[in-house]
Amino acid sequence: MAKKTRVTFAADICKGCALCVDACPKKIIRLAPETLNSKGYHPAEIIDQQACTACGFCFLMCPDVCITIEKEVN
Amino acid sequence: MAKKTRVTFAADICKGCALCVDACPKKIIRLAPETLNSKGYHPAEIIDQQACTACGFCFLMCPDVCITIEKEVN
Amino acid sequence: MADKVLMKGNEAIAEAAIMAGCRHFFGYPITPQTEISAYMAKRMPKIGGTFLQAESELAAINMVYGAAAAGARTMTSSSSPGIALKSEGLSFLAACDLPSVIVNIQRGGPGLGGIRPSQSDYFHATRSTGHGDFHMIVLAPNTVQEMFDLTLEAFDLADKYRMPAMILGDGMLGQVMEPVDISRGNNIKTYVKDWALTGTKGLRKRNVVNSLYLSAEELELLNFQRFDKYKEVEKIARTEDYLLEDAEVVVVAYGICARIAKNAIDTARKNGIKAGLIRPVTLWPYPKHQLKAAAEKAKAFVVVEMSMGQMIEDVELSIRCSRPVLLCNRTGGMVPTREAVLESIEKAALLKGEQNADSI
Amino acid sequence: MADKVLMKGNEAIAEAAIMAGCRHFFGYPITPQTEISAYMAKRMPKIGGTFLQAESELAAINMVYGAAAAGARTMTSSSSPGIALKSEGLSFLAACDLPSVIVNIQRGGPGLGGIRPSQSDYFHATRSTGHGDFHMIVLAPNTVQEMFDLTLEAFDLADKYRMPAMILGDGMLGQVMEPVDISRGNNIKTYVKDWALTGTKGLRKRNVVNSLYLSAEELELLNFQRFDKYKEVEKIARTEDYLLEDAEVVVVAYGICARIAKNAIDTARKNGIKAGLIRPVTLWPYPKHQLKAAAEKAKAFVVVEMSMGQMIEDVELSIRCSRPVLLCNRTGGMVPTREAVLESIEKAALLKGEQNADSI
Amino acid sequence: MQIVFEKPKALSDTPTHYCPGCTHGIIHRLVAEVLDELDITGETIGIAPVGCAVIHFNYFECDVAQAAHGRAPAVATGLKRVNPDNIVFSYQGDGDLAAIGTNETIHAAARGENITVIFVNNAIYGMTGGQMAPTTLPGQITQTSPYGRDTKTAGFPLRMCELLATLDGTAYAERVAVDSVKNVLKAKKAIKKAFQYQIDGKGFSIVEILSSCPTNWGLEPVKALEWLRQNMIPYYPLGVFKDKEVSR
Amino acid sequence: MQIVFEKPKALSDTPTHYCPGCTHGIIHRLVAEVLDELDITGETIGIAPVGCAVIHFNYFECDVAQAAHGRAPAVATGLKRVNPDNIVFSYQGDGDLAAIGTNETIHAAARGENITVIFVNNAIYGMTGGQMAPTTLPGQITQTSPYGRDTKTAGFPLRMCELLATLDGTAYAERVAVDSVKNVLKAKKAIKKAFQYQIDGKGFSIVEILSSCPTNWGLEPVKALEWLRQNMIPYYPLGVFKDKEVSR
Amino acid sequence: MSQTVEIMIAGFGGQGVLFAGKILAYAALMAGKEVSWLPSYGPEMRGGTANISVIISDTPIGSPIVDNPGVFVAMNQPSLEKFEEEVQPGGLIILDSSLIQLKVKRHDLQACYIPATKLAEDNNLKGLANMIILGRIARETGLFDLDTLYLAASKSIPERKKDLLAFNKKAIEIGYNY
Amino acid sequence: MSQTVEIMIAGFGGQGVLFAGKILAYAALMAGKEVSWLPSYGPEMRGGTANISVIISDTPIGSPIVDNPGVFVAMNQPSLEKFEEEVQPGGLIILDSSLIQLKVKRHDLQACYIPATKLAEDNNLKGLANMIILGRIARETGLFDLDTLYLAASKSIPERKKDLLAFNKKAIEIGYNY
Ligand SMILES: Cc1ncc(C[n+]2csc(CCOP(=O)(O)OP(=O)(O)O)c2C)c(N)n1
Ligand SMILES: Cc1ncc(C[n+]2csc(CCOP(=O)(O)OP(=O)(O)O)c2C)c(N)n1
Ligand code: SF4
Ligand code: SF4
Ligand code: SF4
Ligand code: SF4
Ligand code: SF4
Ligand code: SF4
Ligand SMILES: [Mg+2]
Ligand SMILES: [Mg+2]
Repeated sequence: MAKKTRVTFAADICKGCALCVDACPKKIIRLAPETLNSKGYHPAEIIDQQACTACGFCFLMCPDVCITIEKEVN
Repeated sequence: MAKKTRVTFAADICKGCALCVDACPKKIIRLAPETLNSKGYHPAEIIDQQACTACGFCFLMCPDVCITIEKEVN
Repeated sequence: MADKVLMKGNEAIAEAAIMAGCRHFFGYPITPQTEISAYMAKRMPKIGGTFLQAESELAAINMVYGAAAAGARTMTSSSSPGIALKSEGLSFLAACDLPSVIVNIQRGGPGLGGIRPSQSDYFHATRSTGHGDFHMIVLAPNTVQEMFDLTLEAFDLADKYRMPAMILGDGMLGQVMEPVDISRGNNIKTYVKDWALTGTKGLRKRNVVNSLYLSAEELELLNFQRFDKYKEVEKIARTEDYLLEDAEVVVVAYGICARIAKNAIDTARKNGIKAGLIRPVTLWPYPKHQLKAAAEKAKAFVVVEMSMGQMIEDVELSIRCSRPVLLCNRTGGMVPTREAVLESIEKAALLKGEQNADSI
Repeated sequence: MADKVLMKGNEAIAEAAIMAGCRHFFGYPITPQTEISAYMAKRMPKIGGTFLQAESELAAINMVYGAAAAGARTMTSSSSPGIALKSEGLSFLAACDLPSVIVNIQRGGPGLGGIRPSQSDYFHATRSTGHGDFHMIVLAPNTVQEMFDLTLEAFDLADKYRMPAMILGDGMLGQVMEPVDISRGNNIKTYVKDWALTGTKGLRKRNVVNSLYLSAEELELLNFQRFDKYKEVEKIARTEDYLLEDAEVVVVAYGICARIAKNAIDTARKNGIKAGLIRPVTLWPYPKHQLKAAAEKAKAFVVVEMSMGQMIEDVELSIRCSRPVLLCNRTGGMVPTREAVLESIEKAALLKGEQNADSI
Repeated sequence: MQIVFEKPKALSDTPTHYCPGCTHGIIHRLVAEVLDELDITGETIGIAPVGCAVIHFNYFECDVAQAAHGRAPAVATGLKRVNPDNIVFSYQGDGDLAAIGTNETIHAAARGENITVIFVNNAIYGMTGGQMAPTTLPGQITQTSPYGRDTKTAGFPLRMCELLATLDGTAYAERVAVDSVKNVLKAKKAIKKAFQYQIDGKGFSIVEILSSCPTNWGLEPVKALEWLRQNMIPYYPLGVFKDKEVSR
Repeated sequence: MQIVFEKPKALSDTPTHYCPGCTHGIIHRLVAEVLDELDITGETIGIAPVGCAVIHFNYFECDVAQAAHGRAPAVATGLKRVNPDNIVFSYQGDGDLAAIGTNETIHAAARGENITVIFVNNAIYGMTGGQMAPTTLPGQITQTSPYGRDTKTAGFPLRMCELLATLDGTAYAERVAVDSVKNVLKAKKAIKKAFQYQIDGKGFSIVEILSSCPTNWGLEPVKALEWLRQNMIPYYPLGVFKDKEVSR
Repeated sequence: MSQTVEIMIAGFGGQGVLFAGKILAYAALMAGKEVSWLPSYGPEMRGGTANISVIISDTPIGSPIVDNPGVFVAMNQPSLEKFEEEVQPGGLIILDSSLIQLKVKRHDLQACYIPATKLAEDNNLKGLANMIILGRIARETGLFDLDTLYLAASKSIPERKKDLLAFNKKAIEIGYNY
Repeated sequence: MSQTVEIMIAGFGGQGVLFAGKILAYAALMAGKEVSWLPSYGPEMRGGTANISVIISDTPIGSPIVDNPGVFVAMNQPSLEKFEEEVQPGGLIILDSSLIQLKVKRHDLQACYIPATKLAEDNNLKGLANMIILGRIARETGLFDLDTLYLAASKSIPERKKDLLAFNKKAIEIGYNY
């Protein structure tokens, strides 16, 4: 079974640019359709943490460094 | 027999740089040792017009365009 | 009224330049005057003109030098730091008596500063736009209509007197949109420029545009002659006056400050203070005679400007320090409020009218 | 006397800079100040310093900006057109409160002008060295000894007040050779610069050197604070006086003109005219109080300068236009003669001492 | 669980002012990661340009000098000459570096000035609202090329890496892009190498990074990266143009 | 007898102010001969630089604008844009063109500005009394490199033709020398070609001419040409670096 | 007596406040009035707030700066918070109640709540909340009738976007009649 | 009474007038006097004329400019023509009679002719006419003795040219004793 992972978004800093959405090979990120952050953006959120491999693609493409990725060790 | 030629130096403009002296393949130009022009230079002069072929080398190297070269037309 | 169009101040300048026959504009982007370039970029290709975004302000002013030397009506435009970069070039334009129009839509400084409106390049425009002894004509619009009108006039004066002319605006005047009557732009004078570099065509002696004189005697003579010309140019000095006739407190302000001052003067009048306004329209030549005349009746002066106090020197010199002069100023992009101007007027109204010799 | 060495003015500046601890010089050649670069090029490599011939005056002033930001004593030097090119950079230095020394060995302008001595960058140095509201300290030597002394002082003042300081000389002062006592250069103060960019080493918060403020409020506050500091700096204003005590005609002149004026004053005294001299040593801050005090006793002033009349404005403002002021000037590289100064003194002696209100 | 990807330490917590999807942000992160990995933040001095990155001193946790438009390489020279042990890098846009600052760029390179230049090429003047840059592509529409850049009047784009590679003082010049994960990783490698070259005293190093400006290109961020890929990369080929220690 | 060599008409009778043996004079003559031969003096506008050639308007019989130091290509651009039918050439030294004016040079070339640049490279600042130029050779002694140009601190010379050849707007770039009769003849050919390219509207053309400065090199004129041959030519190889009509 | 109305519209960068102001200005121009239109400007607008000051008057306008608007429109909450205190007593505040949860605190002026953004979305006029507000301004102030606004809108919309005119008109009408 | 001597030496660019002036200045410095040395400067010197103004005084020197020299040396004809009229009445003109055919026209001053260039060539001291003149100045004016001049010369000559000092001394001596 795949290792446990966690992707956290700093929703307040997120600008809803969707670069992470586009970058995720698992297509498990979306811009929260109902939420607006204090800057008026729909922040990114993960919709299927299980499927996440912690590959880091979303992190690598995020211009606002609002993503933190954790992974179970060994 | 070689064609007649004439090399004229505008002695007043000449700065005695000797580039023509150096360029002449016939080595028939010198800086007049006794003459000083109004600017204080020893101007160039030709010492053997007969030997001149009107090759133009002196003209081509003269930075002050003080040389005029004539040649007999046949 | 029917003929008026809504335009930003920056656009009015650009349109006026085009109507004045300027077909060669050289710019470099900088806030808050980018609309001028944008306008030119749109229009010039359609009318066979040149819009060229130069690699820098330095290149732009030297392209203007070339185009002016060729006899064309030409313009460049920038804002404070970019104008500072043109200092050497402006000195060259003046030294070669080349007609040209320069626009400075001022922003707060020093350094990179900010992008909000300012008038802190007054000294640079009127005193030392570059090295050496010279002047430019400096015109100070205070409405979008005047951005248009004075740009037309700048081209005319530049050609007439063979010297650079500057439009000295600020970020607010550049950005504000107001109705403009552009019909005046259809009536343009032209000047013969037999000194221009267009090629001798073998028909005349070569023309030379040059400012190097290794003989100090010669250079001095030229400077003296140019300053004689400036004496002539001094005649164009002009103001717009408002309620000046009986004014005891005279506000002196140019550009956007003059409009704020008008509002304050209206209120002051309501409050029983005889306040009036002198708005210099030409900053060089400075309307010193007009100010002097006003000093005869006035008790005190208030200078309103968006700088640490620059035009105030011209006011004091014009009135020969004969009346107290208060400074009501903001800097760094801040704009004086009507209330602050009113307060200064009220303070001035209390003054005796005798020059306080210690006020410096 | 035994310790004196013969030096050109330009060399004296360079040697003083080195003795003041300047190890970073950035220049670009221009007559009549090339000796400064030449001197630096010779000496710096021997003492572990940097002489760098920049690609342009713009690059040079911005290298100075970098070196000053790093906390070093640093200098650049040029002549009029080159100084005009530094306008933007100088504004940045002032805006970031960066201590630095700039030398302007003036030559005749405008434009390329000539290479003969001039004082026509007075306005540029004292009024608007660039865009925006700011000042530099401006020191005006009149002997080679002072070229040395004031350069030492410029480094000290720049560090003390955290601002750029300029040595305003002219081609003649740069080229003249006179004996100089350099022993003073051995006694140098240093200043702690905890604001300098040297790397945080992880031990402090980052230092930032910056002049951009998108908030106009913030920029205004900084400008006000800087001008408060300038009020402090005004205390260093100073003059050298000569026969001023009982002077009825006060000659005001700086730099080489002051020396010519001294000769003329000697002659005037012989001819029975009570003439004296005020020589401003600091041009900014201007010694206005000293002039004001002199105006109380004097009947008339004569300003001698090598420009179309620039410092004269400071004289008039300082004395609040209370006395007639005559201008004795040359321009474009010409130098006033003793005879011309004497003539002006004689003319001034005939004036009533009342300000002729129409003299503007 | 262990953190595998997180904000580098050399980056402050201040949220950036960049537009949504602007890749200036990615480039900032890459530079910060390199500072972290080389452990040089404490020795580093950054130069902020005039351009959208003008206030990058709010983001990088090192000393920073803001420089006049285009003069960053001259400012860097001044800083480096005073303290050669500091690591000095300038971060410049295409207007800053390749228009007004061309001269300073070329001469810093020619001198082999031991500094690092991070050159963000987004083919436009971002900060002033989208005017033509020296690197704007032929036909590209901007505020000052409203009918598309016409090479007849506005000339041709500059390829700075190619230009700088001709100079003896340039030790390292590489062009990268941040349009994809793969390219972002390559970009980071290049940036790291450039800093390493400086640490090793090898001479002038520059990394040109093709970057997006969704706002002034008028494209959604994802589309902007596509546009970059399809239009900029063919014109500005990626790769190493110079890699050779400067021999004095 | 018939005159076979004489002063070209495009050159005035005014004696030049150049030092004895300074090859600025030869280059003047070549340009004038080309103007004569192409019969374009009446359409030509020259730009005088700041440098020893600053008053060349006393010598060339065409209209002339004296330009601020380094800005000749910008001035040329202004002139050419107003009257595209004029033939516009700038005449610039190495300090003027390759130091303070590098930016204007590069961007005029990048724009493919249809002008001709006569670039006189004498590896020194002549007019100001012999300071180091960007083209001063490594080790060469000048007033500001009194121990010889040290590439560690003063960097490396610029090879302008090589640099400009990388630009799409450059139509023609050739380096020649005037140290010998043979090279003088080649130089003239190059100059003529450059003007012809402008006449044909092909784009930016530049001829770099290796020239001597006997005064500031401290050498007799003849020795100076030898020095040029032995030192400059190896560093600045002669030849054509670009020859290709600019395609817009 | 001459009348002068000082209007300020404030919101996020993309909400079209500058454009709404421009139509107002055109309407005033066509009505033969003096008018000035002054935007906040510059890079800091990016992602931040934008506002526009419009002055409409029977007599020449002094300063184009509006420090104390008679009519104030808030299209987002920060704007309301920033400017509420500055509105003239007896003035008018219009706010987009679909984006702003707060109520106007002051009682010395008139407050008007209109869910402009929601209205726009509901009517398939996404992005035209600004036009809805515009209609409302006209109605509340009585400055212009609908026809003048339509004309002004058609003057303000660039040629290549003329097909959008109908939507704009519809939005204006919705606001006017809300 | 304090004494001030104003000296001008003028000639062609290469004749070493600046250097001659420098030695004078050093001599004055060593004699405990105030001194200033002011060259004409700049590119137009090239091939043209150069001149040097030296003022030697017991009191601080005002202007370093010499408009009316008390002692004037002409090392070529153009210089004589240019400056003769400016020399102070009662002053001294020294000229190199091997290069200047003209005579001094004025009668209100002292004229001294010395064939310096020829003397130099005859004594194998080519290029040291300036030093010969220097010796003559010292003798004619009585300003310095030979030893002071020698010392000043050795101070003025750069280290790497010290081997030429003897020639310089010899030339000075020739001029002094001519
Ligand atoms: C001397 C000067 N000229 C012009 C400007 C205006 N200006 C600010 S940023 C900029 C260009 C920014 O473009 P770029 O360097 O490409 O950076 P980007 O914003 O695209 O990252 C300009 C021209 C200025 N501040 N100073
Ligand atoms: C703005 C400015 N900077 C510097 C100078 C001084 N200056 C005059 S000529 C020159 C350089 C000349 O060298 P180069 O261009 O190589 O021409 P050359 O004399 O060697 O032919 C310089 C730096 C100036 N006149 N203006
Ligand atoms: S770490 Fe990889 S898989 Fe997980 S959300 Fe991010 S991009 Fe998708
Ligand atoms: S890439 Fe970053 S800023 Fe953009 S949507 Fe994803 S988390 Fe938000
Ligand atoms: S023409 Fe030829 S042969 Fe005759 S003098 Fe000249 S170089 Fe010599
Ligand atoms: S080359 Fe010309 S200037 Fe030189 S010596 Fe010969 S003729 Fe005279
Ligand atoms: S304007 Fe362009 S470059 Fe600037 S922050 Fe926005 S997207 Fe980025
Ligand atoms: S200084 Fe050099 S380049 Fe200038 S004229 Fe003399 S020899 Fe020629
Ligand atoms: Mg960019
Ligand atoms: Mg040169």
